[in-house]
Amino acid sequence: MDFNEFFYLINLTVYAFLIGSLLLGLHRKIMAKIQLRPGPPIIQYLLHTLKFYFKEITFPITAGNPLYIFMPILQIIVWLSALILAVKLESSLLIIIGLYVLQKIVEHGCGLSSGSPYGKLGGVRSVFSAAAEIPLFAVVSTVYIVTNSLIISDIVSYQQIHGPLILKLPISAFAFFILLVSKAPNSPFGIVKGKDIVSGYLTEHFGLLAGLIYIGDAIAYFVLLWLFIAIFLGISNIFLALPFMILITFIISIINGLTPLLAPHHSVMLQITIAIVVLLDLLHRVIFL
Amino acid sequence: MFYETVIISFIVGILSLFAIGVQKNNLHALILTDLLECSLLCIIAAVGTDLAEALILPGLVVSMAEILAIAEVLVVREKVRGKKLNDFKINFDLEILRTSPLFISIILVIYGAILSGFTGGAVIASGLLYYFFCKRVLGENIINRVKWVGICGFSGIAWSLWIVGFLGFYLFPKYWLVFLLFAGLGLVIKVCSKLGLLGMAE
Amino acid sequence: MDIEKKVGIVCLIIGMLSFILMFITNGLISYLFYILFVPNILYGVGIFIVPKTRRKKLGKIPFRGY
Amino acid sequence: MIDGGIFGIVPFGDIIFKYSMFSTIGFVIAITFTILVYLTKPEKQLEAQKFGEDKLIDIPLHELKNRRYMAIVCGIATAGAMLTQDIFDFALFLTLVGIANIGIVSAVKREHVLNASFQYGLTSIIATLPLFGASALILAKTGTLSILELHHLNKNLLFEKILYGLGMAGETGVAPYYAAKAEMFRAPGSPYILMIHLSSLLLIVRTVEILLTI
Repeated sequence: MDFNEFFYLINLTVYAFLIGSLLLGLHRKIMAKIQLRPGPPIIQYLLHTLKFYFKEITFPITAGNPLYIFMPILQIIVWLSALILAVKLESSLLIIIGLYVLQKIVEHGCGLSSGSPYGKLGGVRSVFSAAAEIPLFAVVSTVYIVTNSLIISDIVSYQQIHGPLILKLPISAFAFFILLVSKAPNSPFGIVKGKDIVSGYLTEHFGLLAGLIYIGDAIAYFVLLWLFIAIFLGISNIFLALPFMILITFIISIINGLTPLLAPHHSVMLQITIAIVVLLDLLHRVIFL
Repeated sequence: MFYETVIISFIVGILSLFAIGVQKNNLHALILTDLLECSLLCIIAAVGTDLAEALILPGLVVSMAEILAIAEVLVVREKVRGKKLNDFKINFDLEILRTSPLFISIILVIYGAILSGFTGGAVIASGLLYYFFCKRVLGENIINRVKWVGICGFSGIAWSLWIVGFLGFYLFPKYWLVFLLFAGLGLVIKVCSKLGLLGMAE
Repeated sequence: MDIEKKVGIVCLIIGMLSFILMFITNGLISYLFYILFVPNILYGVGIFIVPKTRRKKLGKIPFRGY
Repeated sequence: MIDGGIFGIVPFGDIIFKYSMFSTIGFVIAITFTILVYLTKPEKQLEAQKFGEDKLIDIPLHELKNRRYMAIVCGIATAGAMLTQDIFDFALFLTLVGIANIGIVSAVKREHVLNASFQYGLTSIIATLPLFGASALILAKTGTLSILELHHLNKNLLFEKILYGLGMAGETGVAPYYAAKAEMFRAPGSPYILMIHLSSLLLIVRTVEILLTI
């Protein structure tokens, strides 16, 4: 790697972080407007991250080190590698899904390693909500059957010839969109961070570690939005994708602002229902097409 | 015959699933899973090639290991619950238990030594097991007489003999007969001592 | 020195090493070092610039704290 | 194209390891976590009590060593499952991970955890039927078990694939079966419990890759 590439990577990382955190701020603003509050400024998420990064900390004596410290670092590692594999290299979709699955490990590990009962509950709920991954695999299989490849650049070039995939695979696109909704803050599927268990897996991660997790979350939001736009709309350029990202954030925040938090089993049942629908779609495509 | 075997195995599997679902007693459910394993082995065996024969052994080992692990979990759970596990106290006082074991086990050991290899080890081990079980039923304590750890170590050394034979097969193909005998000897001792240990387990 | 600072030093070392190795290697491995470099440096620098805690009982956090 | 380009193939007789981008990343993750689990001391668990103060639970050393050993076995089996190129080997690795999972939890002397691990064990035994059955049916239909070979054969293996997927779901304890497994996660001892989750997630992704390839 030479310096040009290094600066490109740094730029990409900072760009993803800034756009992700601004979009999350926008998300919060729109939700506030829906609920007839003025709401915080759009840069609030960014300010939060910086504030937490410079805050004094003390580590709980119940924590299991070094896992406790490694988990926020892993969060950034996971989403940075997803960013590079997806945006820079346009590599296999399945690898990125695998990295997304590691996000569950981060949630579970954060919750468990702190030793707090709330964190543990958050971790157990994250295991429960693993049902959200099944539609994801079905989506991947459906995309593979249609395009005959899982490399993102191939999928994008397929769409330049045949038109966007969202018209051909509406059910899969819907399932992926539900995934985006469940990843956004304050979503109806956000049982992992529900306010009934204080803040779920983040309960005992504060100060610097919370700052690191926030950085990872911002990059994650950017990557997932980019993935949706690249796979189902066929736009892989990060600047051209920006208006679509804002549009999708707008839709997600309207959904999140209007719906209450579901109970854990309701959330899981809803996700399993979606999974069954997508699996039936997949089976139909395998047998008849 | 392939399709019939597979279909019947699946039917057996599904029926045993129903049985497990109906069953309330945990121990019975565990025993019924063994039936499921049998139908699994039947499906593999139905293929009927050399490769299938090679696949049965790992499948069998894995399923046995799983059943052993879960049985252990069950025992620990009952202990944690504070239940006292009742002993198996029935008076077996048959004459054949005193007279037959030495004779039958000697015959089996000699026959196994002639067979050699894996099968021979299994035959020897069945002779040893018969002997040990008969003695234990009569209430004689064998564990004090024979050192458990010593036999374990013996089995390990025999296993390394088998490995030496196996490696020699690749390295010195000229002397294949010697190494074949090495491997056969190692295997027969390993299998018989390992399986024979079962008879002394508490 | 508590364990967090120790981990911070280890993270700084890993970050520096991967910064150097990043420019030596090529291809996917250099990306791997980049991925290791960013979070380790972030944690390693962060743990040394946060202010010292003024809490009396270290480790016993207020929330449900033990 | 599924796994993002092959770096190299290492054949050990009939056991073939393939280093593609996907399998390498999975392998590295599994090994990293195994090392981390070896290094980490378990957290002290706070249990909320019905009456009075919270209780701090300590785990004795002998219980801990058993669990660490099982967790390492689990990690190594996961790493092997990432690289193997044989359907039957993969099924064996899956069941090995299942046994290791039971082993990790069964050292905890608590009734609800043991109960959950017993139920999970029953599920995983039952799941071996579709898993091994599917691989035997694939062997009967195509005459080979190698994934690299099956990729070129282009046979219709839909029924076997569904069976294989069902077996994987039971063995790793995903969606329809997870009820017992989620209960297992309430045992104290974070790094070891985490290994159960990690191995099952990695194996699911790998199974999807295999099912798409063959």
